[in-house]
Amino acid sequence: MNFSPVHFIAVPLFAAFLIPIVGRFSKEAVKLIPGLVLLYLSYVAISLYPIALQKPIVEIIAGFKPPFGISLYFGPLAAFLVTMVMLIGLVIWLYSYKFIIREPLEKYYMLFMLVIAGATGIMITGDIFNMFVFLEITSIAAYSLTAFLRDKDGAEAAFKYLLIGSFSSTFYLLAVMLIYANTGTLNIADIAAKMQTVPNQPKIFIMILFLVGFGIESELFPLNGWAPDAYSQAPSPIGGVFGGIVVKASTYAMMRFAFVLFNFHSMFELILVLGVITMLIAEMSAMRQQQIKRMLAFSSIGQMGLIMIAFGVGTDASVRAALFQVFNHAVIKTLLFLAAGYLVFHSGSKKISALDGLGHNKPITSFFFALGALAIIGLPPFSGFWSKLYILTSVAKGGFLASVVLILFSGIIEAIYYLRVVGRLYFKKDVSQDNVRRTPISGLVAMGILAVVILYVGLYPHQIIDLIKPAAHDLVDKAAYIKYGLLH
Amino acid sequence: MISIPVLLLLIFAAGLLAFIAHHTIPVLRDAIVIIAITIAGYIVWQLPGQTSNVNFSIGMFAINWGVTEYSQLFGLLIAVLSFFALIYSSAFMANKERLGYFYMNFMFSIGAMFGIVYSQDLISLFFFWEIMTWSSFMLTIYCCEEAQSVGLKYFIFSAIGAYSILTAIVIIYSGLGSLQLANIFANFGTMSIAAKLAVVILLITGFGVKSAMMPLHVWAPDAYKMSPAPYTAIFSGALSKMGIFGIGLVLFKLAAGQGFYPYVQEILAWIGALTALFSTFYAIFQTDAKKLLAYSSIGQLGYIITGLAIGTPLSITAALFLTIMHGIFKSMLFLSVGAVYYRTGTTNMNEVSGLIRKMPYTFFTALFGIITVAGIPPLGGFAGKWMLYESLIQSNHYFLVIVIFFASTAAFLYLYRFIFSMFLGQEEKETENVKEAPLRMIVPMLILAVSTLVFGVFPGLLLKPISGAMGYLGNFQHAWETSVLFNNWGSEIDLNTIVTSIGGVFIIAWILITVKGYRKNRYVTTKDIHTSGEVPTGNENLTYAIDFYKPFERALGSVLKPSVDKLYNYTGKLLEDSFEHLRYVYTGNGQTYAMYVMGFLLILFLFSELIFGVAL
Amino acid sequence: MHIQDCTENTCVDQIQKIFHTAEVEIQRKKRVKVKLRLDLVPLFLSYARDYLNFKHLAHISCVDWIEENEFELIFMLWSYEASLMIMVKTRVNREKPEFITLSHLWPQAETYEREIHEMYGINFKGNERLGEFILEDWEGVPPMRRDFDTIKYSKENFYQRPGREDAQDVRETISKHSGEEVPDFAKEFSIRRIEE
Amino acid sequence: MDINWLKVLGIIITPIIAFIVGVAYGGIVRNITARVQNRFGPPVVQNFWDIIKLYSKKTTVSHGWMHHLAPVFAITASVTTLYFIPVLRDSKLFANLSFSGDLIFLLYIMVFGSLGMALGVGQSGNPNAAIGVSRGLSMMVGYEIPFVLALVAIMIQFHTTSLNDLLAVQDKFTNWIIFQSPIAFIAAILAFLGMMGYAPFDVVIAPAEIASGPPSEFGGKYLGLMQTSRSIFTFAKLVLFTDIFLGGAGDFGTLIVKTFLLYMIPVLTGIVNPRFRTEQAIRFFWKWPTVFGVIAILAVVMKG
Amino acid sequence: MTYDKNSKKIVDIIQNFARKHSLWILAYGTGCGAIEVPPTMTSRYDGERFGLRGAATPRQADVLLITGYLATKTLKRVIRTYEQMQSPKYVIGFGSCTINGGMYWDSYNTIKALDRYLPVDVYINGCMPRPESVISGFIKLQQLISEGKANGAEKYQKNLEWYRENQKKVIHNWKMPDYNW
Repeated sequence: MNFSPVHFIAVPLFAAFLIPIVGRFSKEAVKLIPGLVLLYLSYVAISLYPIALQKPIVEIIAGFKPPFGISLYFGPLAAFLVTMVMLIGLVIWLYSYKFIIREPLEKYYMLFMLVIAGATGIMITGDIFNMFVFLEITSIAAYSLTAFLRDKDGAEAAFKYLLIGSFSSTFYLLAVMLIYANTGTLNIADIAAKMQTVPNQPKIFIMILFLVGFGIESELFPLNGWAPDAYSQAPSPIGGVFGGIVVKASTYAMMRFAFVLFNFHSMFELILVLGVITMLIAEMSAMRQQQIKRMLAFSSIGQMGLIMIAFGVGTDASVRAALFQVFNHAVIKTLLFLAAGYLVFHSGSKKISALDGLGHNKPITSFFFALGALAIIGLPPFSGFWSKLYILTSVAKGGFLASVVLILFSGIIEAIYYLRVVGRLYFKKDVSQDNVRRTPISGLVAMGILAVVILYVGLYPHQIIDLIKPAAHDLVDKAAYIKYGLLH
Repeated sequence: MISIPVLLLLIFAAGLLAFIAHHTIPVLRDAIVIIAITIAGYIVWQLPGQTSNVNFSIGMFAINWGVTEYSQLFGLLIAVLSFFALIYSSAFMANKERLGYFYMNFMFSIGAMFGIVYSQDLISLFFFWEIMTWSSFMLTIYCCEEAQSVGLKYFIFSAIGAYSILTAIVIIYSGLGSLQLANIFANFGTMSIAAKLAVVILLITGFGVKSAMMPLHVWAPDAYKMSPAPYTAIFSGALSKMGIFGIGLVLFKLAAGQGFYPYVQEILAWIGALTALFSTFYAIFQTDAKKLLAYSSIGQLGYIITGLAIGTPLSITAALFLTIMHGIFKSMLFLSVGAVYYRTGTTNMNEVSGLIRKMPYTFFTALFGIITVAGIPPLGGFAGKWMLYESLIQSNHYFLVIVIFFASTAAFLYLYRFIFSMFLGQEEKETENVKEAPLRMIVPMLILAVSTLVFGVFPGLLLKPISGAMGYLGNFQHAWETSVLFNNWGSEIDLNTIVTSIGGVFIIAWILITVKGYRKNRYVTTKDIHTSGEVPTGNENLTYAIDFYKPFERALGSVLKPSVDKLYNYTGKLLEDSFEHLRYVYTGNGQTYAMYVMGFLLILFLFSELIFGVAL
Repeated sequence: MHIQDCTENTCVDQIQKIFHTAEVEIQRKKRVKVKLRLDLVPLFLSYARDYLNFKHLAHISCVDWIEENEFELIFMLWSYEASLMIMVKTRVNREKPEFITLSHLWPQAETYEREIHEMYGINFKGNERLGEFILEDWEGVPPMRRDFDTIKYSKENFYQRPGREDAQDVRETISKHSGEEVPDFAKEFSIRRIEE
Repeated sequence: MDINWLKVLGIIITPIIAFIVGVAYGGIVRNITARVQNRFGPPVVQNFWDIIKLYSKKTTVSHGWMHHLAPVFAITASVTTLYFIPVLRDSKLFANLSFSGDLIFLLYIMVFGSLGMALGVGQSGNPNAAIGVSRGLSMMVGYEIPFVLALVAIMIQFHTTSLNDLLAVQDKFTNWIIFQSPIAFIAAILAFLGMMGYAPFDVVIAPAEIASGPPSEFGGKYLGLMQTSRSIFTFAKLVLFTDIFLGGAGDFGTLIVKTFLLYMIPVLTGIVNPRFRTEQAIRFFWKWPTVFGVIAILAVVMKG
Repeated sequence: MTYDKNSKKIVDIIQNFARKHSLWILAYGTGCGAIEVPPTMTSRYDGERFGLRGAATPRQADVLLITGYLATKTLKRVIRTYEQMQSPKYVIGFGSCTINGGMYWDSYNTIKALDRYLPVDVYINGCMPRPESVISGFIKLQQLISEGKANGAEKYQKNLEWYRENQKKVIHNWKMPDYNW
């Protein structure tokens, strides 16, 4: 069978379109369709992966060859990220299957499909304007998902998200306009080739716009004001969607542009500094949070800071480490959000103090949360350990010893607040009265898959490293990107 | 071929199996762990016969496991102590809950310790180090709700330690590009002086946390107190030795021969001595037996660190000898406290007294334990102490030897208090029905107790592997015979003669005092004492246990007032409060956030020349 | 209203001004005697302590007036400033001897009260430590009451070594030996003894 | 295996001699005390009668096996200490086991008895006894410091830890260590005051407050054995000090003279002094004696 | 003159000689006699010449010195103390109060004849006896010991029932451990 990267965009878009219609007839079908779609796409991703590893697949839409038409670029990096997105998506769908019981179901799944479509679109598109479209799709779907619970807080959070997000879109669009004005093309590879000729001043201008635009989405301080609210007010699986998919997509975009279009030394340094600041402030803020999901949100921001540091070092090894951390963070944070979702559900409150003793009552869910916590702190034998180790070694090799110390310092803070929660789960008297409701099997299976991935990667990190190596190379190697992107 | 991977796999699998077994077939649980540790003991025993290392790579790091004589010494200690502790815990933990959790973490930490000692590269060492940290953390918080904050403190300090090690590792990696121990040891000198110093300091800090070196010790007393007794034995007996293991490697394999080595030695020796001194002082005024022993443990580790830091062959022999002995006697003591806890439900020394008649074997173990700790001949502690003093004096550390001796003498105080308050004194009404601990707890304790006597008479049994380990550390050699020890000035002590004469006189006196007037001895209760004619009633306890060393406390005056612990707590609180202020950067107001975005944009534009080198 | 340097007279005036029923009398220099109704005593004592500056409770004692079927309680207060002692006397019914404790005013009162309770059987309400004090395992009439016959008790309980019959009253024996004259009031006492 | 009969003989008679001398010293001390207090005092052999009487008590009260063993510990420590001290210099008979141990060993074996005693005392359950032990152990920490300082000073000065070597160094009158390092001797002799337990450092057994402290539950043969051990131990300590500082003794006459003179220092101090409280005693030891000890070490180090 | 029939005579003589010359006193300081003991022991009269010496606890003591009247409450403690002593042990009664009650003949809480309750080996009369007579009392006791007649402890043990009966008559609330030599 002949698959094409187009499926990644087309199928979920189509599904999103289909879901409201099917919803008229059958609620079960609405629940099933996203699963089928994601399964299919996972299959596609896995079967395309070996091909992409050999040579990036460039798919041309509507018959115009690049740089004139819209093209999709499915290289090793895209393959890696898309596979990851599909995995996360699948797990979240499985989890949502029983978790999301509030109407309108079809809207939830429609928006979910849109996020998947948008995020994968960002990751595989080769066209800068096309990326804007996908960015908008993702963002708008994300706004709506934030407000899905339709309560006051959700609406407020969604509004904030919308407000800040619109800045992002505006700046991005501005940057696209400037690029087009300066280079006359919208194909990324083509731009990359022509960017040499652009004078420094507009180049910097564009770069700043990009940085701010994507910085907002990838939660860089001080652009990440939207994140804590959005994470904590959206339904729990959506927290996973944000942390594992949306943010990762814009991080990808930012990094792609940084490496392919600009490649300024000073830009990487700026990213590194911003990453350090983001990480520190987020971890410190997480320390005394009262709500578990808000705490996770800050932790998520902190992790993004860590990833940014690794990207900011800009060496091959550090990019590898960053991608590893991207993967680990997506998996672990999703697991944490999913587990937290049921913990909040069972305790009936978003407060951390309400979680006392839940470990006795809901042992498996709590266990998954604890596992996720240990993994994200970076303890062996979980996956988080290796990526943190890689980041540290690569950062140190890059010569940023101060950053190493700061990363470790924030690691200690992280350990403290996670262990406090875990301690509450297991070592306090059980206060909850919830003995009837159980975590459904689908939720447990979803978390179980992630836990197994964490453990597996923790014990056999080299397998994932083998995948990351070409992906990192794909990101760093500008010449190859131009070569393949322009179909030379 | 049975070798290290099998060993590790066996232990970790046993941990998992025990966890599963606890939830399915609880009967198998104890059997699994004990069988596993027995087999592991055998594997460890025959490991030196295998010369080839295990090599493979994870990701971009090459992993290398192998046996050295140095690691074999620690490996055997771990195996033996774990074996006894697990047998003990099969009785001690019998009716506790969450045993799957307990045994899993127990086995994991044992496995991690094996991993540490057999690692020949820093990555796997750190990997196992972290596993050891969290599994021991899990057991620290196992008991109860109060253990929460204790566990957190332990974890924070462990994290600080682990991250110092990690920092050192990345510095080494960035400097040498290899993390194989052999490579590092060979090429360490080629790094820059600053990097070398940083690595040594960071590694010593990291390892020092686990070996409770002052001022990084504050986690230890509470953590030891909170963990269940069989694990406390391992915690203090074996786990803290991992720090010693690391410090030994750092000192003799990395720092030795560098320009700053003498300074490091001197500072570390003094840190060790002061650790010993102050922890002894703190131990004297504890009311909880486990905390007392914990401080004692810190002090003993201080001696060991001093011994290592001095770095003469005799002092290293002393340090390694004490390492093994400390593993044995501190496990014994913690196990005997555990036995008391098992029967009476408390470790508070003011609450129990007069257990000697109820629990004679436990008392016997504790007695041997304290005599060994005190370093009184003829038991094993003496040989170690003797070598330590001799080496200190003969390497011109006169004031160090005074400090160490001071600590060692003051140790009698807490040791006596420990055994007096729990086992001696008047019998309590509440402990009337207390029985001796079950056989499975007694036997390991007694075997360990007898072993102290054996090693006291024949220290050569231990000195053989130790001299092998010293050969690995740097070709140190010191002459010894099976029961004769020599110092550098030509003096010797003949332990065989010493023990014979002590034993002979003791037995003759014993026979004399027992045979004469045998029939006229009247055994009376502890209530029948001279109290100016007053008769104590049954529920009155006259044992003098509270504020036992008040005069000594008064004599010390304000020496003990300043507390590192308080300083840490204060710093921690200060930091957390400042974080609290910081988190209001996130005001929750959309307009503020928008302003942040615009402000950030503006800054980038305005200062673009500064940041990017191009003015806009 | 502190009286810093009150003399006997000003003190008497002061007391009489406030306690009209009190019989106040200057016994001798530095010594004032106050007779009071039982229910006024606590009030008076706290007044004396707080306003007249009699800070020190020197003693509490008791007299058995068996003929009047009453116990007399005597409180001795001392003022350091005035170096003056007040003796407060009051009567308690012998059938149901009860008074309230003064230990809230002076903690040392507790001890005196315990003793009086043990020796006379007066119950001080509010004193929690009443109970066995000096005597051990005492049963029966409190020994300091005049209706308790100590000779009889001694004879019944303690072995009397023979050979002391002649010397039960030392004075009499001495007078017999030396021909000393015994006064009448003393004779009366000793005769009563011998008759018994 | 051939048995060194000379050694066996030494091992048998040394404690006996020590016992006789020690007990006699005890009697003499009581006499001297009486003289100082303007009394006649008991006969010199009084302490023998006391010990015989204690042994001939018809009953003993034991609080348990640790209580039973306590005097055994004590006598083991004192006799063993004696064995490892060369009683006479260059005497094969009285060298005993002194070649198998050294000063550091002696420091530790001397504690053995105290610890054993303390354990037995503990089992009696008498609070007075426990208070005594608490005081005794605290005091021990006090006086061990100057003592060890002095010993370390001597050890580093003569590069040996063996008593026999120290004896060999002091081959003539002017080479006595008391003359070679007098400051160390001062420190050691001040510590010696505490060791002997005479006033002002007799708070441990303070009979008027804590009913003789540690031995308050011991009577009869237990007390007798303890007195025996105390006598032997006193002698052992005196010989030790003589060996270290006063050049040992070649014959018993010299030994008696030297030890007796040495013994008079704590005794005469004790007769005319009141009692220190525990913390005062500890502070005393940590003040001047320690300073002297440190000076002694510094002097040695300076000298090279 | 022997009271341990199994032992040999010569040993007995030595033992009695030692016992005689080593009398450790437990001075139970009741009544006014307590003040007579210090002069006996100190420079003026120097009791130590005779081997007298203070003992701190009953476990170590040989002689129990009752120095005056005994209230019933005190008697209980004295009996307890006596029973804690280890035989051979001796009791010396001091002053007329212990003999016949003395000036406390009509007291409601003072016993009048000590030997009804404890086996007294030697009485020293006087109110109070001066140190000279105290010393003469001790010399008498030494005589008795060397003759083997100071066997109060044996008497007590043999006639324990009679003593107990008397003791219980004055001490109503008898809550004491059994006699254990």
